Amino acid sequence: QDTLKIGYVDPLSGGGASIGQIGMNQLNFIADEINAKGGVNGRKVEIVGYDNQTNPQISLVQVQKAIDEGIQVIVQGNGSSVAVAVSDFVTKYNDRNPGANVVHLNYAAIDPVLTNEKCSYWHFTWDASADIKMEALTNFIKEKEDLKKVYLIAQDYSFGHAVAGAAKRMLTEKRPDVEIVGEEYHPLVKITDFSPYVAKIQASGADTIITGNWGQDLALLIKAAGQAGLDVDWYTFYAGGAGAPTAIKQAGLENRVYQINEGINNQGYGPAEERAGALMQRFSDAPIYYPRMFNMMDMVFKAMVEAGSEDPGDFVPKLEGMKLDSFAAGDEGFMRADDHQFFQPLYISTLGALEEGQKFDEEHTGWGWKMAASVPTESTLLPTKCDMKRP
Amino acid sequence: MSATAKTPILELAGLRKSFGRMEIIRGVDLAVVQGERHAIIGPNGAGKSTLFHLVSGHLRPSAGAIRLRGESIEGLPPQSINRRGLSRSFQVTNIFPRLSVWENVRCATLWSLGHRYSFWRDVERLDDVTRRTEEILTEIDLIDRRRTPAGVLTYGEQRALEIGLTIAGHADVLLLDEPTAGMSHAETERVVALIRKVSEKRTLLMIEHDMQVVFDLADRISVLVYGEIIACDTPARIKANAAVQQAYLGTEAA
Amino acid sequence: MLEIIFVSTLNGVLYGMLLFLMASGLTVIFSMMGVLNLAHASFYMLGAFFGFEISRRLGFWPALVLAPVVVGLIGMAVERYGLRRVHRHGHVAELLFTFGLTFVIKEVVEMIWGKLPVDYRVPSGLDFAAFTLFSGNYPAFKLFGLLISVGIFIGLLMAVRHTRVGLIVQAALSHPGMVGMLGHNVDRIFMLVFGVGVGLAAVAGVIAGPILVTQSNMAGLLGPILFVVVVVGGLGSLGGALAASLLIGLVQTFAVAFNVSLADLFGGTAAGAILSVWLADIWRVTVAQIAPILPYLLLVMILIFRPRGLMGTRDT
Amino acid sequence: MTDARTLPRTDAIGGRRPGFLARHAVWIALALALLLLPYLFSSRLALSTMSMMGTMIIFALSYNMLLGQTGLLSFGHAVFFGLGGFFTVHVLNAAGSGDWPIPLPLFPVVGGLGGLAFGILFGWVATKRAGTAFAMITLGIGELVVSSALILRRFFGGEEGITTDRTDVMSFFGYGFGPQLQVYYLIAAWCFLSIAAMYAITRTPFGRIANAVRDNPQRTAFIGYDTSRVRFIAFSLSGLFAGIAGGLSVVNFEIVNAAQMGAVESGSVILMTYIGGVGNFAGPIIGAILVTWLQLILSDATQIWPLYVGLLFIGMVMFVPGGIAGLLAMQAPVMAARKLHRVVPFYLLALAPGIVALVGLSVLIETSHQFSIRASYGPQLTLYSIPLDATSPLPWVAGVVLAVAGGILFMRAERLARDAYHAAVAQGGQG
Amino acid sequence: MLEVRDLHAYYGKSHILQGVDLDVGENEIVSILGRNGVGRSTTLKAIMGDPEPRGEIRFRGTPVVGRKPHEIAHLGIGFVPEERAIFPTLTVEQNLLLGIKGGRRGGRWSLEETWKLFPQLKDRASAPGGALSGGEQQMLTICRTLMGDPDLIMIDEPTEGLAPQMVERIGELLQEIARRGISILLVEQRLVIAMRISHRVYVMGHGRIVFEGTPPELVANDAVRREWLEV
Ligand SMILES: Nc1ncnc2c1ncn2[C@@H]1O[C@H](COP(=O)(O)OP(=O)(O)OP(=O)(O)O)[C@@H](O)[C@H]1O
Ligand SMILES: Nc1ncnc2c1ncn2[C@@H]1O[C@H](COP(=O)(O)OP(=O)(O)OP(=O)(O)O)[C@@H](O)[C@H]1O
Ligand SMILES: CC(C)C[C@H](N)C(=O)O
Ligand SMILES: [Mg+2]
Ligand SMILES: [Mg+2]
Repeated sequence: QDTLKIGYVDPLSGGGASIGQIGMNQLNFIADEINAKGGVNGRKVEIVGYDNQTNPQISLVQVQKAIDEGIQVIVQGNGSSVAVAVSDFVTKYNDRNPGANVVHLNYAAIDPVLTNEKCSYWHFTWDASADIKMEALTNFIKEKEDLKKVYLIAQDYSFGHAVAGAAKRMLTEKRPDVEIVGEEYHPLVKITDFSPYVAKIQASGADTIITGNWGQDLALLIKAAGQAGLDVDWYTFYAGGAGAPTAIKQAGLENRVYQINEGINNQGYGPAEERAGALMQRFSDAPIYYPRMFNMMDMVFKAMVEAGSEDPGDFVPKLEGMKLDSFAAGDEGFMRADDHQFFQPLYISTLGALEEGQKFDEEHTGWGWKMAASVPTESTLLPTKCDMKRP
Repeated sequence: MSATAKTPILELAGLRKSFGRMEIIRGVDLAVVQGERHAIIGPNGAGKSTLFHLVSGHLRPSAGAIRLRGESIEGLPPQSINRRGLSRSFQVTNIFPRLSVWENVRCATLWSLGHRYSFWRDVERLDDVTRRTEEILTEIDLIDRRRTPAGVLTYGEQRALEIGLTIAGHADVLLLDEPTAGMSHAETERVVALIRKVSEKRTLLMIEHDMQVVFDLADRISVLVYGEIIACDTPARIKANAAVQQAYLGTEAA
Repeated sequence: MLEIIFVSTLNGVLYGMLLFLMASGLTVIFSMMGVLNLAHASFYMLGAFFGFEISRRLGFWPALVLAPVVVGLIGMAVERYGLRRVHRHGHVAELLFTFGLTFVIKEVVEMIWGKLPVDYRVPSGLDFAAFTLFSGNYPAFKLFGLLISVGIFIGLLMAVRHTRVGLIVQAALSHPGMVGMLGHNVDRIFMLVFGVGVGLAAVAGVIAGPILVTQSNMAGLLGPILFVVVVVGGLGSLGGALAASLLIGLVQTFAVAFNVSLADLFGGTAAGAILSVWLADIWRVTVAQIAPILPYLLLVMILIFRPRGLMGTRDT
Repeated sequence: MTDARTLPRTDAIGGRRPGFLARHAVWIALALALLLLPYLFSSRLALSTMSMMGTMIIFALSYNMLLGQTGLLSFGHAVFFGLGGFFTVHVLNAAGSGDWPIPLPLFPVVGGLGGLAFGILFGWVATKRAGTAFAMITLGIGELVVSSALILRRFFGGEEGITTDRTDVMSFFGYGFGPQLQVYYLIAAWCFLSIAAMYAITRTPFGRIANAVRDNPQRTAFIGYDTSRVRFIAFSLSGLFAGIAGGLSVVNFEIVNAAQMGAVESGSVILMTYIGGVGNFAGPIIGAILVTWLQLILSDATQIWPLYVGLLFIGMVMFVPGGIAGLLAMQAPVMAARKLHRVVPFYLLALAPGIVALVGLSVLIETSHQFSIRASYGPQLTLYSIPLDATSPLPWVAGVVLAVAGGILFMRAERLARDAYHAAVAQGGQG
Repeated sequence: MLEVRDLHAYYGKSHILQGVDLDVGENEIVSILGRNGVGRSTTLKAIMGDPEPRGEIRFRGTPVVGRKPHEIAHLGIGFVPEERAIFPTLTVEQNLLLGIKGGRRGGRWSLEETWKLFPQLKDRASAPGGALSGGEQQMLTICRTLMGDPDLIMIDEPTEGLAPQMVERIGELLQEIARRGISILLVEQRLVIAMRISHRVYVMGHGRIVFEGTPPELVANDAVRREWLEV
């Protein structure tokens, strides 16, 4: 019997490769897990990588190639710019080729348009959208009395604007007293020296930075801040990898960098630790960067089994509304049928020296993520503007 | 000679050129008469090639006037001067090495036949161009080599092509810079014959060190020394001129 | 305001000198051999990784010496067995060769060190703030980098002025065969020049590695800007490269410091109302946002209005 | 009046110009090939691949107008490709929503006009200079446009670019251009037209003068031409065709983003043109087909495809500087002398060990890759459908042996082939 | 001093030199005459190693074939090419300094002496070589090679493009060079000069030596002159 092929369309070369590769590793690990249990509906799962070089147009070529090779399930995550293009392409493709039924599984692109204006029946996302994350983050910040001046710095593309915009909106609503002393957009993965930006932040007198930066744009920013001795708290989405933990440690920012995501390694939840441990044994230099990928694949496989078919045309309806005990701590999340957004508990954590009993450090720094707050699924629910066209 | 032939076709007046602090051309006045063959001789470094560069638009004069048929042309770019009917050859061979001999000559005929930058006409179908190219190639005796890339011609052939390029464009004033340099006697003779032929009905201004060639061809000779014309006269009188002898000819011609 | 000016100037100079450190080798190769070494930034990356690896084993100071030597030797091998052969096919060929080299070097680096950034740190001896200005720290290590740049500038200047190598290489650009017939071993000199050039890039790598990230994509970010420096400065002019580095460092740093946009300048006026519609796209773009394009703007302007570059002696 | 017709005409390279029939035979064959290809390769993958190739052929040929014909090395040619795309996409969107009566096949014209307009604008700046200065200006313009594009997000759509739906516009004789096959034919038609037009341009007075400028700009001025004007026209025209290619790319992918104007894209068109061969009109066509194909399959075949691309670059410039077309053109005298049977056996003799050496090299590369980056996936790898173990000495030894032995044999055979070639040419010359 | 036996050379596939034999003795001035394109320049270049020579060449007994041009130069052979190969971006003085091999000074020739020989060059000492007039370039290229202090100097068409009185000077210069114990292998178009200063002459035709003898012998040999020199 032939294998069930899943196409992974993400950067495997170029600037985005460092995070694309981590996703590839995790996906393969998950496939091996399920194959050890006999596969899905008796079919072995095979992950096929397609390098999109973080370029929307190349992504389309790669998706087309994947489809031509008989693949119906496309996993993609890195970059909202790519996700919008892929989702659009897949939707159009299904329209034009009746019975084609290709589905786009998104594990990281969180520009809110994907689940609002541009939502699609053939697109599902497991990462909380920028709005959801910012909502939770600002609820957390709201309580911080000593926070007075906030600086927003963001990558100059749709996702960065979404993050900064949401932060501005929500902060003015929740903490009218807080002053936003700066709002900075810098080009995506092009800056080598962030010192001028840091100097500007310094001059603004900010005590807090909120940023959605990822990859080297975060690592370099933190590094420059550390060198200049910038004394602020950081609220981030993506401080979990790609050199950021290393930079945080080098800058000595113990417990000053917060991260919001759907789970960390040191949550003390047995099943997760077991799987994380196994994964990190195999891929020693990369932590679990995408806990949601486990949620995603667990649900997809479940839907396939329930539908008794691996054709998205059959299993997509099963995904809608599906509930799952999420990977990181076993609390329940669900896939909202209205916009195909997965809602799950979110966690706010900080990076610092490992404490007793904490197993996982990050990037061999000896520091690890520690829980600062958790946000239950119910309080992450945001309304959607999605008007979903169903076939 | 008709009456119009006496009118100067090319006139230089008070022409000067300096490079940095060094003045190379120090006030040259010269009138080249329509239809004559005029030679410029002078010691090495006197400024002969520089003078050609000025006239042909390769360099801009520092001062002075250059008039072609009464219109002043100083400071114009080379192509504009060429379009007014003045064409030159170079002391160091200057051809299109990767193009075939045929293509070299054809390119040189295009502008004068009015084809300019046209990118909508098939060049092979331009019969006037084909005819003219063939004519020139026959004239410079390279018709059998027309498919050879110009870069692999022998030195002598390249010099002939150099002349071909100069005459292809229907210019009626020709400037030739040492056309026979580096040629053996036999070849020199051939080139002299060629020059004699192509300069009929045209005006020729020529730099040459080979005195035999100069005395053979020239109607008049100007002697340029240190950027100044010290004499301008018929060959016979130049030969006899003591100053010229001292400054240039030395013993060979004496 | 004063603070911004002071701090920006300082940051600009520091960044500019870092640029110069990287561009100096490129200037040497570009001006002497006429080779547009697109792989220059890759050698800079190699320098950073070798610097990391050697300082992990032997310490930073040996790395500062050894890494450039190793990279220089690699460069010489590349010249000897690759570039030399390509040289006679002209500049486009050379360029494509070095372009291909960037891929190879990157992939090899990834094979050895992976795609994730490595933990290359400022040596502990230099890991302190040299001084503090307006609440910002100035790390000693950056000042050390500055010192090295100045040293290299002076050293190179002396070398070019007082050695025949420069002459020979320049001569060989026009008539390589003749230089050989005059008794100079052009091949060996070219090899040396290339080795020294990329060795200088490696010095920059060893120093910039801890300041920026040491990662397999660090080369791609710097490549184009180095060309801008070399061209704006004027081909072959070390002084020009220095001036251009500083200029670009300062321009970029100062641009970042300003948040002025058209909206701020004309907003509220009658003309502003119209402009904001017509220029909707750039209406709210701040000077800070266009900082990264300024070097290229500078490059185009310079080439149009002063083709020799700031201090060049000949046309590019 | 006999001369113009009877005289054997010459080409720029000095070869004999093919006769009237032969010349048209090439075009008929090309048209037929374009028509029939989808029957030969009918998979969806093949169709989309061929559509891409068609686009890239136009793009590469337009680049060769600069590099090969006029001797201008541009580092920013993708700017026109991308701008052509952006203009097309905007007009397409406007036409789609406004029900303009323009059918899809006409939209590449919009791209062409956009490319031409900016070709004129940037050409006016860049072509004042030649040589390295020109190259650097184009580099600067390229970077400038790309970085500005990310700021001017209304027109360029930021990182994500602008998308469209080609089926929204007026249908064309009942064709809606949903299916890839229809798109293929649209691209093929434009490809044919563009190739023909660009070929025709090489044979015009302008085309020949462009060659002259490439060879010796100084002398060109002295035969009456303004060299910067020639460069300017070449630049604008190549912008036009690059824009058409960009428009076709939009029709094909329904998306365009700033990255398409970037250095990578500009580099890739240089690669196509050079690998194909700049000295020959057909070179860029071959290069575009080959490189597009490689770009598509390489990233599937191996994860470290950039390494192979790099080695390809290096290998080509070191060993085949004339490009593939150059290599083929070298066979023309042999063919003319009917001595092909003398040389082909030697070529095959050289090819065999050459392939062995390449296989050995790839075994080494893939094994080290498995050993290093993919270590966490275990030492097992499958190459050429043979399972190997990166930790055992076997693949390493085999790789080294194949590469070295193949390499040495190849060099021997290559020398033989070279001698055979020279012998054949020399005999041909005498015979 | 220089022995050449059965020298062959190719440009690509064309066989230019087809077995050239010639000798130059110590302190001798030897000329190669012949028509345009027979391969005289190629002979000199092949001795310098480019194009790659086949056959036997010995300089003071040392085999030359197979060496690189710079090694051959270090053996003591100097070469002045027909196309002059002035380094256009370097100044006149720098051009001259580059003639000195490996920084070794103190040969028979020095800058001062060059300036004395050609005062015109001294005036232009700091001008770029590319700006020199044709004749000035010719002087420069000869002096540049002399700066390398060769024992044998091979000069290709030294009087090309020179004004008549300059031609005289070059003739004197060559004799002066010979007086200092340097042998000369000369390729010259102007028979008058070559015949006057040479000890021996070779006539070349189609890649081979077709005549060898003293100038008077050549003058006497009408057949050779008519067939190979076209005078
Ligand atoms: N661009 C320049 N810069 C500086 N000096 C120059 C330049 N061009 C020419 N010269 C100088 O001007 C003088 C005249 O040069 P020109 O080439 O006109 O001489 P010429 O009379 O043609 O001599 P020849 O007969 O040797 O060719 C020379 O001394 C030369 O060095
Ligand atoms: N680089 C080259 N490539 C191909 N053929 C060449 C090359 N150089 C010279 N030749 C050919 O070799 C032959 C001999 O040339 P060479 O320069 O030795 O002649 P020569 O006797 O010095 O004549 P001249 O008086 O023209 O200098 C000529 O037919 C010439 O066309
Ligand atoms: C991989 C992620 C960091 C991508 C980012 N969240 C985006 O939406 O663009
Ligand atoms: Mg002259
Ligand atoms: Mg010669």
